[in-house]
Amino acid sequence: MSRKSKHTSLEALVERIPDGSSIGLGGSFLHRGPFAFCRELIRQGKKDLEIIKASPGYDLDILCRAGAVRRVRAGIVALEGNFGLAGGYRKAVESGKVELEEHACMTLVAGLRAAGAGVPFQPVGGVHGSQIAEVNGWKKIADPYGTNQETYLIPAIRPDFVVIHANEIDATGNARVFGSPHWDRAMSRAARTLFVTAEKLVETERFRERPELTLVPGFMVSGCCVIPNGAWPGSLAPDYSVTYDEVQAYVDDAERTIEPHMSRAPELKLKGSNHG
Amino acid sequence: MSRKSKHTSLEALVERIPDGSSIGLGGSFLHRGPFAFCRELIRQGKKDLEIIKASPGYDLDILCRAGAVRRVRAGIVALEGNFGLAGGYRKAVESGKVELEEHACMTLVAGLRAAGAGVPFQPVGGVHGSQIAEVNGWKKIADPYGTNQETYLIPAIRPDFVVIHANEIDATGNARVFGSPHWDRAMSRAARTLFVTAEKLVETERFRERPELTLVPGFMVSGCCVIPNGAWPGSLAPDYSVTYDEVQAYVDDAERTIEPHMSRAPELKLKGSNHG
Amino acid sequence: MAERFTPFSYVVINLARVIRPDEVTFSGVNSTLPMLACLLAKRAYDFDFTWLNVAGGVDAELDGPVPLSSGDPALMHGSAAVFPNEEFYDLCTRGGMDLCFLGASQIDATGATNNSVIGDWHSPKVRLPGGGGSAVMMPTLRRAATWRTEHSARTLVDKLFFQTAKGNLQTVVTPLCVFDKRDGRLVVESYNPDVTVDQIRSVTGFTLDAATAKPTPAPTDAEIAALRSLDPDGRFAADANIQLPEFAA
Amino acid sequence: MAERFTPFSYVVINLARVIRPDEVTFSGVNSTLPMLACLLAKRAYDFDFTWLNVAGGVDAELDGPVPLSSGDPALMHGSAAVFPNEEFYDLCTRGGMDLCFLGASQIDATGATNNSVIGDWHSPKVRLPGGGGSAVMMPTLRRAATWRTEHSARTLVDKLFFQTAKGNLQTVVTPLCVFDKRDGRLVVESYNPDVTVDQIRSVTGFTLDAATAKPTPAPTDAEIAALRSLDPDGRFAADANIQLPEFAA
Repeated sequence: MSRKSKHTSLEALVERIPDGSSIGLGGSFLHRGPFAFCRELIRQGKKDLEIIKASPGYDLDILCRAGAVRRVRAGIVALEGNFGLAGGYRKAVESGKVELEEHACMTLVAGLRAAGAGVPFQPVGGVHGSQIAEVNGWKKIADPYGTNQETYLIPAIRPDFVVIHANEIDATGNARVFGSPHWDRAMSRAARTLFVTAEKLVETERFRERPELTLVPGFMVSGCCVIPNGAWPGSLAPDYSVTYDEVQAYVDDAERTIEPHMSRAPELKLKGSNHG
Repeated sequence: MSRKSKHTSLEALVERIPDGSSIGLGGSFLHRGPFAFCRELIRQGKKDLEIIKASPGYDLDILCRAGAVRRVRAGIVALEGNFGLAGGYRKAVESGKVELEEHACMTLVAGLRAAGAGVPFQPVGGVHGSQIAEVNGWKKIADPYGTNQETYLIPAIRPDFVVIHANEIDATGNARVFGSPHWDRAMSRAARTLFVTAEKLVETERFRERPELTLVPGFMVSGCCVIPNGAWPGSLAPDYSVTYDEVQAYVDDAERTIEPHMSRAPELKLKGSNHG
Repeated sequence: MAERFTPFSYVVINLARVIRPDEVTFSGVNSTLPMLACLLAKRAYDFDFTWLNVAGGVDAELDGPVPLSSGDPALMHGSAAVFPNEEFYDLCTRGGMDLCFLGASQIDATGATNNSVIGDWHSPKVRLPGGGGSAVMMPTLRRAATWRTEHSARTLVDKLFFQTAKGNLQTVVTPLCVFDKRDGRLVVESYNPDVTVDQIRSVTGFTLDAATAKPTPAPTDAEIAALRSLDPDGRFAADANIQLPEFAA
Repeated sequence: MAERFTPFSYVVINLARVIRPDEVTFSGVNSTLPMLACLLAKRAYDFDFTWLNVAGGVDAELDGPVPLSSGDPALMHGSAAVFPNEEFYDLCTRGGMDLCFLGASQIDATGATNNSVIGDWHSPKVRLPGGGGSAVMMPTLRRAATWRTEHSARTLVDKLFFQTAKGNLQTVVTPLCVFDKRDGRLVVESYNPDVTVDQIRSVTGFTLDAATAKPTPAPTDAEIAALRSLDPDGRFAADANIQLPEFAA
């Protein structure tokens, strides 16, 4: 793909996602998630999405509250900190509005790894004794090389789109993160189409000085945009921590509407500015 | 394991390797290989080693010339540059002294990945139509999830020892490399016992400043030592390039002995100094 | 005279006591008490161990207050490596994880756990967060420890609603006692000196084996001091809000 | 008047001509001529493409002479990412590699390759370097190109000693001609204007299909200039030492 004009606005990026798409999201719990991207999915009224993430929280919860989700593949869903269960998600599953494919985090990564390596399945350690295998219909096979070790195979998981939020990006889409990449390495390699939102734009020269830090080379990226505070109200180390008051306000409002929370989102300031 | 006293001398590190061990080697061709380590294996007269590396060259060749090798698992063996075939290796295989398990580089990595993930086998893309599958007795299975895609499974490869040569190490064994890690990530995770030789010792504080660059966390390392010019006569970017004259001298001497070459090895200066 | 346990310090300190020298120990998400236990062990015990956490830190050394979230990036501070999720799972499944702290909503007498649902999985009364890595880690780690702040017949049950994970769960810590798994069954190894074995039995959903139980040794000065340094204003204790049950007279 | 090919420039330039706009292209080890071809395409052609190399570089921009080894760390210079071996293999097997240059000792008419042995695999007359990634990449990439500096009945054979890899080999470049695979068989797409089809047939081990062959278009000024900039002192040309065969009169 051409390396020109990958940068666009958040709105334009989200417009490329059809209803019914499967979307893998980066980050973990309240940390470095593409949260502005998720809110824009809501603003554009996307429907019937399949959300794929080993450890979602705020992102999945708010999408469930907005009615944008049809299906979830996840290992553990929680708002974390002291916020307890993710109420929007919980209600959506309990009411049957959202179908859950329950994973054990690494089983989801195994599926992503299979997609990333172009194979139809991936073996995974453990799982023995878990009913998760039953509800998913996962198969196990005996080691064909004679160790007698039975091993579960997880089918490939290849999201239509993957969106990660990075610390830094350059003009051609090279992106890097600081601190833990969480699941973003496997996630980005499994994508059919990879989008990156990033906290800030930096010169390519900065990437050339330390290319080892580049998590995603630009040629893998189909579209990107710069969204300062794009992980709000979550954290993005080392720039900002979780805005606990805002998460609390979001949770407290659970019985009513997400509007007050949405109206405080920092990306609203970028609207129409075609940032990046 | 205790984080104390991992650092030792090259001699002491090599003394821990019994005859008959399988050893995975880091780097690729003439680049960032643990070549001083290999020469010390020769000095100590190790025998019947199994050498595991997707793309060995000088390391495997000199070990073959010294008669230290019984078996090889490799994907491509060459001295590279303009040195053509690896003569010592070639003769050892042609004469039947060394048994070859021929791989396709990524099949070897698949085996290492299986070991690194604690599963008995790993699927790999491709291989269809290659007689390598036949000579190795690799099995393929139909996708149990119905895509009809037949996939080869590679048995786990778990070296008794893995030795990589890093750019930098700290007192507790944290190690990092600059430029390509080559196969060292999969290799280091597959090891039963991991050794690191490194070009230089740096303060742990340097690792803390940019922990993303740490390829191997210290707790995974069982033994280490500092060997300046440890990749000689190969390259170690950004510090030094291939010493082509020396490689040429090594190759030209192929019909005779490796002694003249061995006598010029830079690690001889460290002997007895218990460096690091 | 030795200090007494509070319900909060009982859980944290007994989790810390599971940690052993030179081992690789992991604490995950939604795991405030194990996070405190690992930090306590680093400060109170005179031995080395490797502490991996879900934020990617390896032997992190905090430079400020302990974060509320056990997955906070603050837990990378002072780490000389990033060891992210994929890495610690691979380490576990290849046999390199000595001890993991893994949460559980329900635990049965065999040490199997449910983190998935209350009610039927397919039409849940309550959808719980899910087991995270437990189905993968529990069978592949050397030993796991879990904890419940509520010791009741709802949490320590005869029959799980759903078996999310089963494997090498070795230790369960509640405010009332410490369970150890022996011959495939949880038995009371020691109990909070503030309660009796009969009281524990009355609030446990499975048949209690306490034949060899002894009172838990009192907290040491070092343990108390370390916990105080980690929670100087009592915020974590207040948030955890651990109460002993009201036992029938 | 257009410049003429040398045997060396014929191979390098025709390898470069396989590269297409916006594609992902890979060059490997022991691949000096493809390395030169990728660098030539970057300099001579007015389009963008992604060049991955075995040293981990992504669109590397050399700041000095071209290295002797096609896996030299110099090929990381100017790269904004490190894309190491595991990554480019995964990219390939998941369908993200448009074009790879892969070496071959022997090629048959179906485009299958031998990099393993001369003689029997189990008791080889000559043990060759091995196929590197070709058995994995050849079936999973979109198209591969290979090259031989010797066009002979030993290299372009009716029957391989061993089938190291088989898959989507699309192009074979020799000093004499460019083969393209159509309907599963290599056919001569174009030939070096300095030789005739009959001459090519006389040194090819498999039955030659040259029904639609035309003379290869002459090198452009841009191609010649780029190659000169990459090999200013003719060292690569001298090392490659490519000769046209001596044909029977």
